[in-house]
Amino acid sequence: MKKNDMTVLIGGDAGQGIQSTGNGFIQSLTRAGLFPFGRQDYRSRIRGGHNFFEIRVSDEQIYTHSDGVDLLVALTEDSVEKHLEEIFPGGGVLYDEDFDLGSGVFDDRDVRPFPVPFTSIATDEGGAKVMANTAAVGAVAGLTGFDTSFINEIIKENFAVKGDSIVENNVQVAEAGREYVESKGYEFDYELTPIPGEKDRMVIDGNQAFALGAVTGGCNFISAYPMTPSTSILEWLTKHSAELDIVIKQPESELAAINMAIGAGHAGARSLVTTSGGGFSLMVESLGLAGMTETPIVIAEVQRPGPSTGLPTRTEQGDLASVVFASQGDSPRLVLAPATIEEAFRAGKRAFDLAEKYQLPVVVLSDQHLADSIRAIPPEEFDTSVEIDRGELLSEEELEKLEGDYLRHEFTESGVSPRAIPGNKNAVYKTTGNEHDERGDITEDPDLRTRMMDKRMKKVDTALEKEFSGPLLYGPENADLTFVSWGSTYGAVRESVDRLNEDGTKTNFYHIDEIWPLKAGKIKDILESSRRTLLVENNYSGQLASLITRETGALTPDRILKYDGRPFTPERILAEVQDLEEVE
Amino acid sequence: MKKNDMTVLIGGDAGQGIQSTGNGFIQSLTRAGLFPFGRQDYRSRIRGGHNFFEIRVSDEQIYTHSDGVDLLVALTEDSVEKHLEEIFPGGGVLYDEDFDLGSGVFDDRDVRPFPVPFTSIATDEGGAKVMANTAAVGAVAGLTGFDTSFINEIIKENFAVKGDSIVENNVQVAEAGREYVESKGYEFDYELTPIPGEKDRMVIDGNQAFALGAVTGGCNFISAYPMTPSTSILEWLTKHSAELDIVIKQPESELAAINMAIGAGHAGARSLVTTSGGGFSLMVESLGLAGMTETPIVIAEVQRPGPSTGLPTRTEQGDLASVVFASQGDSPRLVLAPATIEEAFRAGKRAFDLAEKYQLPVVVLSDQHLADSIRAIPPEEFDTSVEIDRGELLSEEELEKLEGDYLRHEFTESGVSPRAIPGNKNAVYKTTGNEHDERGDITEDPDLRTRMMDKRMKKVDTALEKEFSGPLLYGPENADLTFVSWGSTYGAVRESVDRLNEDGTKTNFYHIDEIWPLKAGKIKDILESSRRTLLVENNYSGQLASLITRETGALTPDRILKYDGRPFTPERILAEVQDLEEVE
Amino acid sequence: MSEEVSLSDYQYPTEPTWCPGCGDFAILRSVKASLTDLGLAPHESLIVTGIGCGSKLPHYMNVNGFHSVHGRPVAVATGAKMANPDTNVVVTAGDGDSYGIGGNHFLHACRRNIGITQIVEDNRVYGLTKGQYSPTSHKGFVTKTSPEGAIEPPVRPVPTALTSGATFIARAFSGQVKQMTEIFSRAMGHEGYALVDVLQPCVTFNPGRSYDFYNDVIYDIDDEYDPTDREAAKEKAKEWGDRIPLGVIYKEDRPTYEEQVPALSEGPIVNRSLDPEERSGVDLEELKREFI
Amino acid sequence: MSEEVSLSDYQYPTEPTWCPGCGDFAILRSVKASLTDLGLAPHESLIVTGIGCGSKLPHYMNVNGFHSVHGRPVAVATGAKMANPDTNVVVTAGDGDSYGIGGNHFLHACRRNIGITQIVEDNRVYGLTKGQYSPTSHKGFVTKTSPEGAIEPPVRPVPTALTSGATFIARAFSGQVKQMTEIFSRAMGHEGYALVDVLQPCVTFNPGRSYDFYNDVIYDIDDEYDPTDREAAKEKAKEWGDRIPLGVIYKEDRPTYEEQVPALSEGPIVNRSLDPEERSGVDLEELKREFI
Ligand SMILES: Cc1ncc(C[n+]2csc(CCOP(=O)(O)OP(=O)(O)O)c2C)c(N)n1
Ligand SMILES: Cc1ncc(C[n+]2csc(CCOP(=O)(O)OP(=O)(O)O)c2C)c(N)n1
Ligand code: SF4
Ligand code: SF4
Ligand SMILES: [Mg+2]
Ligand SMILES: [Mg+2]
Repeated sequence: MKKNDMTVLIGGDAGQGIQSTGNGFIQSLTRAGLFPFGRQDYRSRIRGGHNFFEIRVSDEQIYTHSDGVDLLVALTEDSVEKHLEEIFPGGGVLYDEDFDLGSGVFDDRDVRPFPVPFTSIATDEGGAKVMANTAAVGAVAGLTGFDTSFINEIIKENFAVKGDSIVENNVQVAEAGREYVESKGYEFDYELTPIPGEKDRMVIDGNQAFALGAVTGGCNFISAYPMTPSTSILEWLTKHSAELDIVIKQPESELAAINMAIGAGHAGARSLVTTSGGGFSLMVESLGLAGMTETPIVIAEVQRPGPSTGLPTRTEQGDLASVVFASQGDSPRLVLAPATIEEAFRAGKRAFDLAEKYQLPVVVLSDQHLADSIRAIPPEEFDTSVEIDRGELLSEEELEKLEGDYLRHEFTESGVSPRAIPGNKNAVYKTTGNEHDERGDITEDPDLRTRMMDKRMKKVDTALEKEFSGPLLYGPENADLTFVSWGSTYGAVRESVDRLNEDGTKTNFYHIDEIWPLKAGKIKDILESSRRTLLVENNYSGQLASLITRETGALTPDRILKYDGRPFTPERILAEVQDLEEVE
Repeated sequence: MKKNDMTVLIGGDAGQGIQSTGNGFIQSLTRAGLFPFGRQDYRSRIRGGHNFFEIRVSDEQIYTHSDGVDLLVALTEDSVEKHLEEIFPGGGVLYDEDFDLGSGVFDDRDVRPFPVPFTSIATDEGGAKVMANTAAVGAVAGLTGFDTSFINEIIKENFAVKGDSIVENNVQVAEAGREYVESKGYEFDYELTPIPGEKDRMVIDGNQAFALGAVTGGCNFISAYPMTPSTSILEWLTKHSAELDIVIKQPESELAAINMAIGAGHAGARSLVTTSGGGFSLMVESLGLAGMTETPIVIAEVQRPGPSTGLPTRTEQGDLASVVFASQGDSPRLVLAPATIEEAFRAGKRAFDLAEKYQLPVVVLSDQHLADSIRAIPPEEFDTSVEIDRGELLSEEELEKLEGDYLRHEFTESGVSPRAIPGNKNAVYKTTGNEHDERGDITEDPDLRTRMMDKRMKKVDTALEKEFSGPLLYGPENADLTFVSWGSTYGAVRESVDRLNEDGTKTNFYHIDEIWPLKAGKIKDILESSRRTLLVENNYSGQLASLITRETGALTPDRILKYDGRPFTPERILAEVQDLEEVE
Repeated sequence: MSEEVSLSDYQYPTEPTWCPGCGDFAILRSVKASLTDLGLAPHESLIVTGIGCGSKLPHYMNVNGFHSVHGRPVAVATGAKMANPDTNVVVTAGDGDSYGIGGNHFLHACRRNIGITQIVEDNRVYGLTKGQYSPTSHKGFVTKTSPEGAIEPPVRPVPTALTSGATFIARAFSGQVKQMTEIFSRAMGHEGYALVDVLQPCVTFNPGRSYDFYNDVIYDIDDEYDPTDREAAKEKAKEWGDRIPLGVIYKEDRPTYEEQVPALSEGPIVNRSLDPEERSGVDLEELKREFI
Repeated sequence: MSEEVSLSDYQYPTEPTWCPGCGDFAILRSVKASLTDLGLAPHESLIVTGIGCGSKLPHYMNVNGFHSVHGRPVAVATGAKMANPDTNVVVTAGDGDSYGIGGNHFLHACRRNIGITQIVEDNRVYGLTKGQYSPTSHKGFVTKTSPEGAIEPPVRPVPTALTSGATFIARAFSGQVKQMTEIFSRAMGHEGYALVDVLQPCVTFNPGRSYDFYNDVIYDIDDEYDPTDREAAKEKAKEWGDRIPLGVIYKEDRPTYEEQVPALSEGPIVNRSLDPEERSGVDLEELKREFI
């Protein structure tokens, strides 16, 4: 009997409510004190087409899904066919009794078929076919001995808006699903048991965490054009905009979005733009405008596989180079790359301070896997205490006392010029995307030009020195094998490290969450002191690896890459590690 | 007496015809068998504001201007003030007698003032003030003993469209300018003497050479939005479009421009887009579309200093990184970077073959200094014999014989799929910016995705192997000091090499004209076998140097950089070489 | 034009991924039918699309298709048409694509009179990104990005096209396939730029603008109506809300853009030699003399 | 509004770099005069510009200025206005910037009714890039990029704005500074989006559209004219060519965009706390409970 350690995969068609079913089940598991990791796999279509929701459950915090399925919940015939191969020996398939699966699908396989009349239960007990999903969740509870009270609790909360009878019907359907399975005496060697101890946990995904972080970080303006997989940031902030007094604008295009954000940032707002790679590509010219005019803005770029429209609903980390080097000329920016849901929150909270302190665009580079993955996380991990640092922003009093003309782009040691929000009578000023003097007037003077370039880029150096701390270590200080990665590969790498160390090897892992500029010195030290380094990236060319070589000269030939639009699992990484070792 | 070795600087206000005067004088010098190098220095304004045109003359081909002026031709009072410091001891100033220069400007200086009543001569002899420039050129001839017949010849050709009397008046004015100077007996230790031998030479700048190359390369479609310093490509091609049957479109924006070029490229045209950094930044999304759909297009990106609007009329090489890494995801492209006017022609001619053979976007990265510099070049250097290679383009006959469905994105060894122009009944097909299968239909399959990524990037590798030959050597094979550079720094570096070698050192120089992908192996060999390497770049961060490190791991700490919007001179480079040596 | 084209020539094995009941099915059907009616074989057209539900259309029929990026199909189509004016170039894209992010290309295509047909799958919502308001959404439309209802009055495609100089303007409805087919045929037959704004129900994200909703307000423009009468067209273009006219609203004869391009006077550039000397008769050695 | 503003408050030492005789000088004068007339001090406005000759305007006066990139000033201005609706936000940019590359922002600003004033320095040519045809160039205009004359019929700014939902539309002429000043004042006084298309002679690159040329065709709209009459405005908007009306062509009262944004109901967002709890009274710990 395996206890609190299994992967449930719910498969069905787009539009069948896979996502809300999965989410609800995750909430139930969380209430029971378990630790789920959930992720969605969906296509760029609205109805029909196979989607699935994968939930891995554990009794301690886990950061990744993993290969293989213990229990397949098939809401369509298709789902059986698509996922049968992935089921572990001894695993099971819950499916609708009425499916026409063809004869012998389960023959010669160590898989337990659990037919359940989902749809009949739904129509009989609930009165509506759409409740088949609920019957399925009830059946999962029945199979695993999971207490349906956790499920019913969530049903009550989630369906409350739909009225009491819907709530009641769903509860009945869930119970009937459980009862049916129990009555059949299906045997299944997995158990989901509550872990006692009353602790609140948040069930939250990467985009929501980023949005919550942005709110905490003082974001009060967002202009964004919808683009998968970034859209849920915009939608969550919109939902709360009236309540939180955040100005929200969905404009005509990404070109409008970033320029509106620049206008708002210039006017003194903490402005945010959310997008994905294609939208970011349209913003490239104005990224340089923000850099040149020293306007603080934050851009959340949630990556999906390119080039071009690519695979809109899938995951990749292929935009690093294009973001770091975007826009003509050498122009300043900072790039953060959260690896976990917790870090997504922190990046959201931190980005606005960085943008204002250094008066430049800050890009938060995330990806679909991080954006859409869900875990149960203690609320303390999301520190919503508000501490706003606007950097060298001149107060009314300081402006009052200003001697001489206000110089918007004043030369200073750090490169940062004291900033005035336009609208103060003591600081009437211009700025421009043309090269300019300290006042913000156009210049063609070669020396001024050189000094202005130095000043703008100096800010990036200052930020690197003062704000960035370098790669984050997981595992022992000294190791025989060192992984390096960034972004959402974190979970799979972390677990690979754990498993390797359990097997007696000495492995550690650095991940880089402050990704531009790189802490080159520290990274070089790590690479030089590592016996063996493996770079893990979800892209074709190893963009971080190449960036590291660019900045340090250190070659990073051992790269584990994947660019099929799907996230890594620990198994995939471990297999590649083994392959590499065999090659040697 | 210095013979055929001097720098003449013509200074005046924008709108005063500095450019055409300079051009005309260069043509005259060329007819006399001399070798001029001309460059313009102008601002982003239409009238007024100081501009100048610098002409360095030699009796052999020269590739660069150099510091210091031998003869200043001041068409405004301002010009005297602005350039007095630059004049070599023994040099002279030609200026209008009527200028109010203040007393004593020339005191305590080894500079010879040559006042000439330009304006009075122009009005008296020619009847119009605008001919003052012509009087000045005549005066230059008088001072240097240059035969005015060469000047008159050019006047006749250039003013022919304006009618005989204008021609005549100008000739009279030029002669009067010369006579005045001669009558004054001004002494000047410089001589411009014709070099006999009837040889035709073309007086052409980098943009014109590129345009001529594009025509020779089969370009038959151009969509471009005006942007300094690229506009003269568009304008030259437009001028000849009706005659050469080239479709020309100036559309509403750069977004329209590149997408029209893509549409035309897909339809079978050889399409060109011209722009500068800001416009290129707007094209970034569609660059990826061309890569994904395997559509051949050529983009001429003529750099100017960024970020943002920057210094619109000046020079820089700051867009390398942004062009190489532009657009979300790893996407294919080739980048050529001509260093000389001759190479600009060859890049224009070659780019279209590369684009069609490898079915991808080819960027030709030039810069203002190359675009606007003028030299006298033997016509043989511009090989206008037309050889079109469309690569694996299926002929009507081949399509006729096609068995089975046509697969636009067929997997092949080289990555290149045989291409059909749409419109043939045997090859009805789709393509898309979404990830797709061999037919061009959308796919979400992970294996197909991986193979399609491999296929697209494989083409780049194939091109690198088959088409690119690596850095070009100037100077001896073995050297104590090796320069590496790209683009328009060529001239200044080349002359630095010559001067250093004249001084007895052993110096050589590699320039990289095929800039992406880099011939990493060859470059690494060069760096490793060089005793000392100096990278010369006209940008802030040393973008080529960093790219080399990225690709080879070789560190390139010795960088001579300049980012004041002005081009290098040999003197500047030599001074930095000396500084670096002193540091050691 | 080829002989003997039949609807089956346009059949393609890929099943549309649209939601059951989506108005895009009817548009697909009409596009195929009108091409057939015009006697055009699949290789004689190029369908250029953007990104959105409707923009997937060419993947579901046998035709040359270029599925480009969001907002740019009109520009891609314009380039293709200029390179080869013999092709029947058709754009199909959503309202967000056409009037939102791509609004500028629409505006300039109208006055340019480039010979393409722009069919807008106007479901008045962003479908593929799962239901945000679009430029043609009605004021007050509640979506995930307009929880208090859309604030902006919608873009009015027909009046905008008219003001901007379009030479063919029509409105169709997914619920009236036969009429839509005819309109498409007339649009593609028109020399110059043609706009067809199609009222396309999005059953999933804009249920308020359903077949029923439209059935209550639409009417067919009668045969008496003269679309070449600009003043009448202005009046007709204004009609919206309670009564929405379907049919050809405006038609004008004006030289197309491509007709006026000198380099195209001897036929499509893509059918002529790439060798500039062969193509134009100009000797490049002579051309170089300009610089001597 | 501040007391006692005088024209000299707007003086600035930088000399304009425009060509002698350029119509932009008059526009600069009128902008300064109208701001003075409205009693606005320099810090109360923000002038956002694009790239072009006319877009250099804020560098020649004492005012808050944001000189952005080509085609985007309307978007930048919209963002600034939404962040701080108390500011008088004015865009000045060329015809290429406004109707060419920036056409989409223009279109959407009109219907959005965002409270900015867009002054278009409409010289009907690309000035700063030295004379290519622009979206408002007349058909047949010969330039370096249209050697056989521009093919496309020009964009018609006034009708386009009217169709697109602009609530204030006017035309001015650089040759009539007093009237232009009044028009600017009315435009800036208007609640909501205001377009002023200024006929601005470019003496260098469009000599055919000179002061003399315009003086022959312009006339002042008389006092009887009621700009709130939409039908009348449509007629007026059509006038072009032989007779070009100057003055306010259309005016409508409609809620501005910024008025309808819930988050702005308690004043400019930039005047309020950045601390979300202070600003909105929401307890973030409570907000987190949504996820529990
Ligand atoms: C540059 C860019 N921005 C955003 C997106 C995301 N996106 C895909 S489709 C779409 C809108 C779809 O709406 P519409 O054009 O009306 O087409 P529909 O799906 O309604 O048919 C958006 C915003 C994208 N693919 N590219
Ligand atoms: C993205 C981009 N494209 C092109 C340019 C080059 N450019 C600068 S000004 C201009 C056009 C100027 O015309 P207009 O907007 O009418 O202003 P004007 O100079 O006539 O006042 C262009 C194309 C640019 N700066 N940025
Ligand atoms: S979401 Fe709407 S437009 Fe898209 S396929 Fe479904 S019904 Fe059609
Ligand atoms: S080029 Fe034209 S618009 Fe520009 S400054 Fe000169 S006259 Fe004015
Ligand atoms: Mg839509
Ligand atoms: Mg203009």
